[in-house]
Amino acid sequence: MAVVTTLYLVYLFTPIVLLFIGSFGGTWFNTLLPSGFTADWYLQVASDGSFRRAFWTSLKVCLLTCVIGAVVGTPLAYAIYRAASQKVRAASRIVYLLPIAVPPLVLAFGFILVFSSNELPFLGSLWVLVGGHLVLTLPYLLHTLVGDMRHLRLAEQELAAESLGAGFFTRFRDVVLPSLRQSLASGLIMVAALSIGEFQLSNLVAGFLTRPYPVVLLQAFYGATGFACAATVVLLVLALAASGAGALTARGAQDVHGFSA
Amino acid sequence: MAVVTTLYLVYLFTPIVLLFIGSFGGTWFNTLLPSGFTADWYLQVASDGSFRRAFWTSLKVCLLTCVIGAVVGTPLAYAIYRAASQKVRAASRIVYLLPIAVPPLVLAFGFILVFSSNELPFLGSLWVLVGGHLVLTLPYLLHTLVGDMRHLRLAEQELAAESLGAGFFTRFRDVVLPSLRQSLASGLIMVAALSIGEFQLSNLVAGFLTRPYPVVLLQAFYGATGFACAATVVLLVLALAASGAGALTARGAQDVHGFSA
Amino acid sequence: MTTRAEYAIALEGVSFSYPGTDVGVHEVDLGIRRGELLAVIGSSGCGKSTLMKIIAGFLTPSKGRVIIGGRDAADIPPRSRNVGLVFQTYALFPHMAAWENVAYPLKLRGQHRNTRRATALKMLERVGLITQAEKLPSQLSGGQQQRVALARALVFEPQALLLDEPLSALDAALRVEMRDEIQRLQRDHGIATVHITHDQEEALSMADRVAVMQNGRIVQVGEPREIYARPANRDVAGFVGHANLWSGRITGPRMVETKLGSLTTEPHGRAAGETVAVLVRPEQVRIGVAPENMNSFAGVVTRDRFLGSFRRFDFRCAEVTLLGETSEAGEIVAIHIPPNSVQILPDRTNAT
Amino acid sequence: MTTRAEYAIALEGVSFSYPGTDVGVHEVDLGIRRGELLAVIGSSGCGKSTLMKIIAGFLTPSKGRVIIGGRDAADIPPRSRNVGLVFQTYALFPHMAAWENVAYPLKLRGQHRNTRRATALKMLERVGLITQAEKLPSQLSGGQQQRVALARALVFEPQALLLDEPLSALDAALRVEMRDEIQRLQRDHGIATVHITHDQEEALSMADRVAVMQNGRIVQVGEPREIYARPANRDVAGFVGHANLWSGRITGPRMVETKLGSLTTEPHGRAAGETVAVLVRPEQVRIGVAPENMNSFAGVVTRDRFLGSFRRFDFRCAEVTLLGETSEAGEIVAIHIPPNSVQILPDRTNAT
Repeated sequence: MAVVTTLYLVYLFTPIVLLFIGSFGGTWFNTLLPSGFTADWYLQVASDGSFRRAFWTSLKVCLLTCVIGAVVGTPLAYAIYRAASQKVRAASRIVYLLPIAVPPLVLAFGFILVFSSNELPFLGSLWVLVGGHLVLTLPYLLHTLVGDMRHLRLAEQELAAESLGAGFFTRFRDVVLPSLRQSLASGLIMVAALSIGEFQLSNLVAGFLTRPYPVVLLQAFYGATGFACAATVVLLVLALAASGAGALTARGAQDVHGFSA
Repeated sequence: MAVVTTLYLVYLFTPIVLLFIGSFGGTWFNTLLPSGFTADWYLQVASDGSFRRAFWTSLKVCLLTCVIGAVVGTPLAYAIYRAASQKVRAASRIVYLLPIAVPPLVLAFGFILVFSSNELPFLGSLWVLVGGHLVLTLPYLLHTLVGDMRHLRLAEQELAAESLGAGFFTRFRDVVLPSLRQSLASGLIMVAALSIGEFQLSNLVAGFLTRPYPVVLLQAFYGATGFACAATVVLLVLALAASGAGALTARGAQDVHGFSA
Repeated sequence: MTTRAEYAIALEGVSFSYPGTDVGVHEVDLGIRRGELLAVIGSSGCGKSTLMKIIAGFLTPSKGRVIIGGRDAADIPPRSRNVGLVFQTYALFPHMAAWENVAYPLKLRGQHRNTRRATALKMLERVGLITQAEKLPSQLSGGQQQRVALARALVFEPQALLLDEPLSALDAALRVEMRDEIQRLQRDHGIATVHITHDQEEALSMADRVAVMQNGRIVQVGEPREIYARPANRDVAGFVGHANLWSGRITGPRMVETKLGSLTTEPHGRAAGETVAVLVRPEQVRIGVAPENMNSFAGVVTRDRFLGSFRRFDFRCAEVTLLGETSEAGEIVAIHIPPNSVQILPDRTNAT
Repeated sequence: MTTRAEYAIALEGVSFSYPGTDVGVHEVDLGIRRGELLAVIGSSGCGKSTLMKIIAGFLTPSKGRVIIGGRDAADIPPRSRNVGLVFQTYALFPHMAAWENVAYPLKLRGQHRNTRRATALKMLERVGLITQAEKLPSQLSGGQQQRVALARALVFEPQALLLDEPLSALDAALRVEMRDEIQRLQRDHGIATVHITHDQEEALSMADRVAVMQNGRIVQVGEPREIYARPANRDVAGFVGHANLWSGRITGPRMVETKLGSLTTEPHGRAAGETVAVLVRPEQVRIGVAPENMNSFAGVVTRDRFLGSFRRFDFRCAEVTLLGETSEAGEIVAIHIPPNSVQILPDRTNAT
């Protein structure tokens, strides 16, 4: 077992380690490792106008996705959790399955169809981008929230609060929301990590001035290797920071109730 | 709550519905809906050589990913589950987090670096593609398997089997594997759905003759709308079929222990 | 008969069925007197938890009325019924410290933070948790969480207390300890309490009165001693306490025939030939042979359970195994049953 | 003294600590005789489950020897120890029908499918589940799963049976029923059995002998009656059965001073001034005043628990609350304690 695990981890991390090495390497052409050491590539990325714009676009989209996700996702998760009816449960299954069942490419093309029509000519705007990210990330947030609601036996807590004299909105404010603080935080940080790394949908629906970081990054792949490495490491660090924070925020029980890392 | 849910579902399904309509539509230019009805676009997709090749490539990659995933993933999941040490648990957390923390683009570029070197000049081969899909999908499979192992209290079953006289391999064959049949099936079908829809990594590491379906599909987007719609619907149906089967195979408790749909 | 005003809670002909099933409660009449602890017992699925949800207002009866404090509660939502609830899983708020949990109902009633903190602390002191006031529920043991839940359900001086299997998540020793604790709190507050449980021993030892439920109906209500000594039917006799229960046929004014043999009873006033159930409690089985061999049987002990202050034995004679209890040590070769210990009950559930 | 050959399982000076802690078992000597049911009781964390894992071979003792069937088991892996295990959660194989679960150990021993099916069915018949043979564990109730687990642990005729809290997942009524069932199977098979439990009543009522564990050590081994009547120390007395336990100081050859007052005892042979623990079992408390007022106290009943065949009451006199048991109804205004019911025990845990 230990051998398999080790081999797998090596297989996993070799590409990433190579990226790091490459981003600090002087020249690299048809050799296993580059030669020389330089921080020059990072400086070049930092001074490149389109990369800077893309960096800020990514952060903006990420933030908006998180805020709207929280506002839409929390009541939605609550509705799914409290729903007695089989229909709502079935609908929630569909929502959960979406990111797996529907390739982002399909969704992106659907978005193009909707937003390139005369009636809704918003293709290329930041909001379409945010809308797309929302659809792609919300299932993960919902899954985390609903899982934690079950785990916390929120329904019973609410019965207790009701018997103590709390009405619907009081309960939502005093019991539901505070109980979910932690899972909302961990879910949102996962949303952030996914949003920052998203490429497929963004690539198709973003306008020239609203291209997020990964889309611009793709073009770097056709230039100098060191530059591409450095630009990629920036993305990796961004995504890792978000999900690392997510891992720290997650409940101890997350292994049991889903991908709420 | 019902309003939010309904709006969200409408928002979710409008693009997909439009895709279907478009794929059967005659002409479609700057109007909300196309005019005419035709199955012509589907016939065109079916007779297009590069689409046919890509279709079979996708199926091949998907199948290989599933087979290798099962062979590598089952012992790996078992090792993670049985691991007493904190280190292995930490390593498993990293593996689970990977698909969220590391954008596929980053991984793809790492793969390019590894496999375009003189020592490992395999870029463009089917096996690199399979290897990439494996890295991207294995975390989901592992998560499903480890979650089910916990849920089934496999460790206790094994203690019982051991006390009844079963050695390690006997236990693995008689107790571990049969208990996991269902979760292996549902996990693999999820792997299949993800593999079929994968674009980012495939786009970068596939050779001209090993391009899987989504990569070829992207090029269709720049052609006739109806053709693109039909080609996209084919992908969607493929992915939906896989994940639909997965949902049917999943255990009743899957809502509790992860994305094992 | 108690008048309606003496009841803290009264149910009048209450019925409820879960949609599409026959499961629920049927035609329940039940009054909980002020200050009394009423236990509702029955096996799982008998409707006792449904009854609790109806009283708390979480379910609306399809027929009948729920009267709380003399008022028809039909239009009172759960949050205004002023009834304290304790759940099997405690349902504490995990993000609030123990004292905040207890103070929460007071907060809802608009009390100032300092006032409600003082009241909550006083309540925590009464349940022996004053030193744990700042801890979160997850930092408390099961028994301590239970005490916090009780404190929270009592602090706002509700009209009644509803306990839904409050002890079943605790282990044996703690369960017995918490029985006393709950009873003490209930007495101190003089609060009408409905205690739902499947554990008949718990009900007998704690309650002022016990209501036995079967298939959604209340089949007997009475003091523990009465339920135990004069069960309404065969099923109640079997459910409450240990019992020797046989089918019997009346053969004379003081005689009943069972598979154990012919038993002499007190005059029972039933017609010869009637089919009845015969009940003998194990502690009424006497050791040795009675004068004139009346109701005496020879046999052997096939199982002997030592229970500390007494032993409970299986005594096999002919084809029948009899359950007996005694505090005497030593071998047992014969037993007898005094005629006044042979009880004649209606066979099966067809009422008193 | 029993010789080693008479033991099905013997532990000789066995010690084990979990890495980096002091938790485990220390210097345990214990023999389980052929055909006997030995219960190991103690509160959670006392080491009783560790002991079971050592016997089963899942843990290797750091010191001492485990002898199974006269052989040192140090080199025998768990799968060859030939010991049947039953877990609290049953650990049935969910993908096998009840009969396949029971037949599994026979399959491992190379029996033909038809032979093992026949044996498994015979075994299921003995536990009353012949009609459920084809069902999966998930289709069985908790009690039925427990029976399948027992059948599976017995079917391969192991040298010993280890039961780890086998009843704690069942509810009160079923638990009592399963006690008898386990005892019956154990007797029928004449198999040496170690029964781990935290429930002292369960241990007393089922076991031939009881071993009491505290902090990883065995503090007393004996027949239930002996453990109950002559506990080795104050802690054992408190853990086994109900007890009135007070600190006392010897004031004369037949006198001990407690917070209840001065008590007359049988001659106890202890020096005046010695600090001791004084034990009075509740059922030894007599109602009313004794001649010459010996050990008699006036007071009031503050709590009265009806338990069917008897009642257990709290009796408050002066500053002390005394626990008593009686089967008599009626008011109690005074109690007395016969001198031979006042037991003097060593104070605290410092040995016998």
